[in-house]
Amino acid sequence: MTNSWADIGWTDLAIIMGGNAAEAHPCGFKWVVEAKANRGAKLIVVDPRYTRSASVADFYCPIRPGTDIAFLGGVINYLLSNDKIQHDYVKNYTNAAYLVNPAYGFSDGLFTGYDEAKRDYDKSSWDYQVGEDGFAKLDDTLQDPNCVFQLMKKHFAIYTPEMVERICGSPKDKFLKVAEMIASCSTPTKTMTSMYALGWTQHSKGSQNIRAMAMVQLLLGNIGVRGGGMNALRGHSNIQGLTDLGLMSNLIPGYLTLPTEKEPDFNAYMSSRGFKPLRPGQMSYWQNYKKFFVSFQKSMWGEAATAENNWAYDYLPKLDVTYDMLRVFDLMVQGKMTGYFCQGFNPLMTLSNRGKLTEGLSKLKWLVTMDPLDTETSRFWENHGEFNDVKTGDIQTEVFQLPTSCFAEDEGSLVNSGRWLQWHYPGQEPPGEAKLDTWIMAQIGQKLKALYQKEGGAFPDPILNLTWNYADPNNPTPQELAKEMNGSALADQMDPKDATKVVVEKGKQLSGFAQLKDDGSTQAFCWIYTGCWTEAGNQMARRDKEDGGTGLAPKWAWSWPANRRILYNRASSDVAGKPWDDSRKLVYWAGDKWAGIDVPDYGAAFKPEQTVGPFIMNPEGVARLFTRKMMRDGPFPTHYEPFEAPVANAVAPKIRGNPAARIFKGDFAALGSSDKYPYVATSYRLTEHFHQWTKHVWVNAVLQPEFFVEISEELAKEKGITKGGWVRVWSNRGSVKAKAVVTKRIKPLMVDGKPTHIVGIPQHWGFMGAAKKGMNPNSLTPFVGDANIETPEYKAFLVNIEAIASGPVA
Amino acid sequence: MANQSLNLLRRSASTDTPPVTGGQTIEVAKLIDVSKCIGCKACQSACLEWNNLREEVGVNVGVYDNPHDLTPNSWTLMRFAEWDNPDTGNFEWLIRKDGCMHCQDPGCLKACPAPGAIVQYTNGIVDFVHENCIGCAYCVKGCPFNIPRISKVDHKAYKCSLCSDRVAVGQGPACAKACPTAAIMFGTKEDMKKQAEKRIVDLKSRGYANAGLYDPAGVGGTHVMYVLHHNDKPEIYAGLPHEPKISPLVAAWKGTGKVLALGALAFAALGAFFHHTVVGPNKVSEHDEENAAELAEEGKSSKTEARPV
Amino acid sequence: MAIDIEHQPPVVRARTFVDRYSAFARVNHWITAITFSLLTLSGLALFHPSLYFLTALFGGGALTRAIHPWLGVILLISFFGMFLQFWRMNLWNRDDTQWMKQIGDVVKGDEERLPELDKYNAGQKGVFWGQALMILVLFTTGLVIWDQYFGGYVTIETNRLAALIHAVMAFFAIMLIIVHIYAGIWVRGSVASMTRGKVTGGWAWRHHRKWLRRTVKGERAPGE
Amino acid sequence: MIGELSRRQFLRTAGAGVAGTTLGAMGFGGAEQALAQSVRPFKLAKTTETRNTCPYCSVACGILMYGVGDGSANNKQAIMHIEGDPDHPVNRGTLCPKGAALLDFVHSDTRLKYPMHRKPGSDKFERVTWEFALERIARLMKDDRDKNFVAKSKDGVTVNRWTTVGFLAASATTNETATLTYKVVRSAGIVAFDNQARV
Repeated sequence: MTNSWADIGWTDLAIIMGGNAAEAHPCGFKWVVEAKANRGAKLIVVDPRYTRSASVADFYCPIRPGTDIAFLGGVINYLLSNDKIQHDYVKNYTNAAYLVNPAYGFSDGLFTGYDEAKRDYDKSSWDYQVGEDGFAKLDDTLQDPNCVFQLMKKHFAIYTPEMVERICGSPKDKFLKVAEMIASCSTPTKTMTSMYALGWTQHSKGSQNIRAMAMVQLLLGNIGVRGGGMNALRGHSNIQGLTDLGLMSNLIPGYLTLPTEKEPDFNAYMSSRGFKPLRPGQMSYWQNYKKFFVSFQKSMWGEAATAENNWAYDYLPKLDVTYDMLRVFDLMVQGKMTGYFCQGFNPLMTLSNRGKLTEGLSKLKWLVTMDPLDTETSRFWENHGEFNDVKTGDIQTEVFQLPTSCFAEDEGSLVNSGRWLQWHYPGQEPPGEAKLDTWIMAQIGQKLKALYQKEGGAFPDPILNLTWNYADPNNPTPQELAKEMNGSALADQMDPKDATKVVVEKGKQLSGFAQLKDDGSTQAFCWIYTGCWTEAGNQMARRDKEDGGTGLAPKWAWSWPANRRILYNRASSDVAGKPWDDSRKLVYWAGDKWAGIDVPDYGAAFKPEQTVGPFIMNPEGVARLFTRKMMRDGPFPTHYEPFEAPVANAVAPKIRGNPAARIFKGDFAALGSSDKYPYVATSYRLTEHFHQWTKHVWVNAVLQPEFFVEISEELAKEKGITKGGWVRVWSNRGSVKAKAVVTKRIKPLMVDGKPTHIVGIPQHWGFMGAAKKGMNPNSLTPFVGDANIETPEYKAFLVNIEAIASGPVA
Repeated sequence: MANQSLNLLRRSASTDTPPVTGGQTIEVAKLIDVSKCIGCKACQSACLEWNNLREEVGVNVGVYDNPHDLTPNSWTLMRFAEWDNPDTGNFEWLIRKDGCMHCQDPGCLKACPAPGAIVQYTNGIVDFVHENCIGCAYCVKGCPFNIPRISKVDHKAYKCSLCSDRVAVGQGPACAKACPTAAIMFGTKEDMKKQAEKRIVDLKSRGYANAGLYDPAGVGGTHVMYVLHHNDKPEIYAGLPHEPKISPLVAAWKGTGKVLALGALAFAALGAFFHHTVVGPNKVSEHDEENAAELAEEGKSSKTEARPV
Repeated sequence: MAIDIEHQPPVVRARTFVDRYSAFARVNHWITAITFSLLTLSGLALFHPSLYFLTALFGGGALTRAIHPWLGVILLISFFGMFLQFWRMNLWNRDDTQWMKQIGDVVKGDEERLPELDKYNAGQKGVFWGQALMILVLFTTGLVIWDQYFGGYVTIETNRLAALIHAVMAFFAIMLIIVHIYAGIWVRGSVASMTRGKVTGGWAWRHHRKWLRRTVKGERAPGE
Repeated sequence: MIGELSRRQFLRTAGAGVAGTTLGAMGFGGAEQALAQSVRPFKLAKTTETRNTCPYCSVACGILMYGVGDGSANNKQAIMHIEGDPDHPVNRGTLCPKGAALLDFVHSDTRLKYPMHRKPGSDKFERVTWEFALERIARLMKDDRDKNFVAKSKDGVTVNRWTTVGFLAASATTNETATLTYKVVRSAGIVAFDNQARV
């Protein structure tokens, strides 16, 4: 989220598209209801199903799964062709005026530089025209045919309301009503907030779905303002934290990245990271990359990381490819993986194409699960009839099931969607012999280290030299670890203005990432968290909720970065530093300094006349409508059909799926076509359940006991399916049996002139827990990931359906 | 453990009239704003947890309503109604939290034969006192909203208590506390009515011309009220009764007829007594006996003897 | 129930006795009577709060609620036994109409002016048929409101109707039984028919002369 | 742990039987008053209150966990009720159907209590000691790392990666757990490292 939960209460228009906030985040959604009740705000829901969010919406518009870019392209086209944009914002705070390399082009659904064999682009033309001074060229009149603004107009012109209706199945009048409501927020004093979640990410072009809306928000001037923003409603309680902390194949904490093997040494590594400003005087905050990186390396390896060994650069693994989950399971199937750890994760029930997952896990030599609950993954080898039809005796995987504590038993911090780090306390001890996750990880680390100390072996240095300064090496405390995340001074830190004055003494906690150094005199595990546990104590445990009703709660817990509650908040005021909307002041120029209710996302010393852009992380200082080379599948979003679609791509008929999305060979072969699988399926969560967890909870099992699929009355009639009867739903990859919920909430859509039926498949059930045993849409979903971040395409695929007499046999 | 209590307004099957207590009493109410409700069932969950209830894990029967009805263990339930609005052509998903309405004139209390099994506190809450309940299910018959359920385990009646144990210590009901969207609010009835007014203005501004407060006068008003977008048609909300009142059958059954009936029975017994007093016993005379004997003799000569039947 | 024991003066002549009820019929009657009484007590306990104290006789409210319907089952079976034995003798005839017309004489005990009667008079027949009908209705409506086993089979509105009818019927049934009991007390010698099974010839002569004549002749009416 | 006297602590006191004057405002006086009905005792009276965060979605609602036991040495604490934290600026005391049922997550029948081990081809889990499980896991890791560690790429670049063992991190563990996990996993050179962000 660029903003925070309670800030949604300050919006004028909430649009829920690519998510179902009422259902998935009820207590966050409350702020939409508050905005409606207290500000007269409106709510729009665009979704294939009439959801619980839609039940309280002012306007609902249906859409076919996987066609969001066409819809949003239509909105962009509407805004541009009706001149419903916030001009000052667009001109000054986005790259609309930037001139793009004339070699850049787009035709037949492809951008310049496509290589079909590699399914990838040569992105060299996707960039600005750069002058001899090294700065990007601009046309402030926005008239140059190569300026971003004009390219954008051209790119989105195809998405007329008629085209939107043809692709999305959204009736033209409804689409136009949505576009008109959105357009009403193009004035500086009206703000729209976008709330989305997996409904946008779980597509082969998920990242571009989000970009499309981000562009809408930039055109409306809604980023960096109260009641606005792009609000990704993260799924799990600390998935934000785990991502911040870099627990992914290619990340280092704080959104630094691992080196690739194309960067053999530290200089090569740094050459593509410390971004120089692309316009004069811009902040380009990533220029500080080295400070964050060196502080991280010092945090990891302490004394062993020296200037001489490039801060232990070689201790870090270098990637040839990204080892995301999809690739790892593909490698398992190929027999290339030996062992796998699943910590609080149940991939058998959550990753795509369950058949492939079972095959992969069966080929492992060993599997370790760590969970408070008895997961299906840990029992993937156990036969449960039709619910898990495996040949147990043939599976040679050795499995360890380690019992862990749950939230109620551990202490520490979680990062919510609004980037707040909140500290919590244990209320009881773990049951039986269950242990804290920290204890388990410490054991594994220490035992492995002991083996290397004793026996030597392959490159033991990073293991042996890993800092481990915990009072009890077998049981690091959350307090110790939190302080480590924050970072401390390894030498006295002097005031840059007065070399005799010590700002931070050696060994003391740092108070902000501005104190980080690239000379090895500071350490910080995660630079964006620096400030969370300072010499003033644990900032994450703060509990002063007073904020004068602004919803920012600046003294409650601690928010990264630098306790800032709304990102890009400098953009809430115009170039002169005057708030766009006086009733929603956020950060503004008070004549001599930047003032306001939030920590300015800006250099304190900048004056308005310096025209430093508000998007300080970008070398341009402005937000990017045209993303240059940052995205693998194009600098503008463009409509691609899902890999399994009922119709050909209306704007580029030859292209199947997202041409730059990664799909493995065997998985391509496993795709189904609309002649055999005529119905569009989409998977989702229900409010009664949380993921695969609450099926273990008696109460939630009561509230939604049994696996079902949802279909329209029309499809039910066509297929002879009765309400509450059993159905079989199958794709080219698998089959599930479910109860049928026949509802008016799903209606067939007219897509390209023909009625298209939608089958909704919730995912919550499995063969363990208190709820009825049930199947899972991941038996059906394709093994294809988003082009940029490899999120599987759970939200749009093809199935067939039939009525059956009875349910599965356990 | 603390022992809290609430002042009584009335008590089932009881001839005692609680004293009019001095001081001010405030009527409380729960306001269920259907237009804010997202049907998340947090209220059901909170109710089960607060009241330590254990409902059975059921099955799916093709709808979202689970359990499928109120039960002795499920005192509240989201009811989902799918409705195509004929006026706008739009589909509407009407979700209503069902449960005890805490009527000012409670039909259950009226029907209850067990003294003190159903009580109404001065704050308006209608509560079942289980140690007094005899499980006759008369409350089920008395209720105009079909709320109470009789346990198959202990044969006692159960329903929402409006969390009287929480209210007694100054907290609101568990469902109201949990409700994420403030679709359930709790406070004084007066405040809730004011809150409803605000909501109705907002709903009317959004095109719901018939938005209104459901506080049915037929049962003297309720301490659980609804804000409905279509207050002219409460029945579309999964059968919320239009102008509910205690059934005339119940009124007849439990009305003053009872006293008259008892009087009549007493009168009949008394009448008999006076008849006896006036007319005296209907005795067999010696003459009758002789006549009978004669007849018997005649019979004996012709046949044998009088035989028993 | 009061039992009227009459001490006869020394007899001048040998007194005749007529058998009126067999042991089976008597036991059947008293089971019915006791059950009816218990039903009345438990029913009234739940009928009006002022009589709720009667639940104490049954071990409290919940037990009263539980026992009452089972008593109803016993009553139904028991009464059915009586019904099978007595129904033919209770068929209406011309004498009964005449008897009814002279109800004033009946109340005054002026029986000589009445037609000779067979085993039962119209009043007794009324009690018989009235109870037969009302017990049936009470049982049926009782089943409907017997929540423990039959809850939920019919609509609540039907339930309410059943409860109302049950109460009304019970009222009439109790009324009728008051008449019945009083008649038994008032007409001296009647109780003996149900305690010892015999009545004196005089009793039969006075109240059921036609029956006596038949009996003397050894004639038996159908069903007797 | 919880320094200030919170509103709920006050309530706890109120609940403990001293009928606070505020209670009168709701229309009920003391318990002794004639013709008052005693209601079920407020079950949270005298329980211990611990602040936590709901482990489900990223709204991260504040919760209050009520435990039996007063924290004294010989008294083992167990959570008996969970409710929303009214002070929390986002959820303001509310909870969704999942959060409201957290108690049954904590006490779920399918919570794991002992380390279990399934031998290759076996059809059952067998209980093992932590020592056995951890020693064996470390051994399996080391054996594979020594065997499959890639120190240099085909082009001779130092890559120091270990690709044959993967680690899926969670989505609800604390930052502190994540930090420790990152350190152990990354220092071993593991690159098949992912979390639950995508599903």
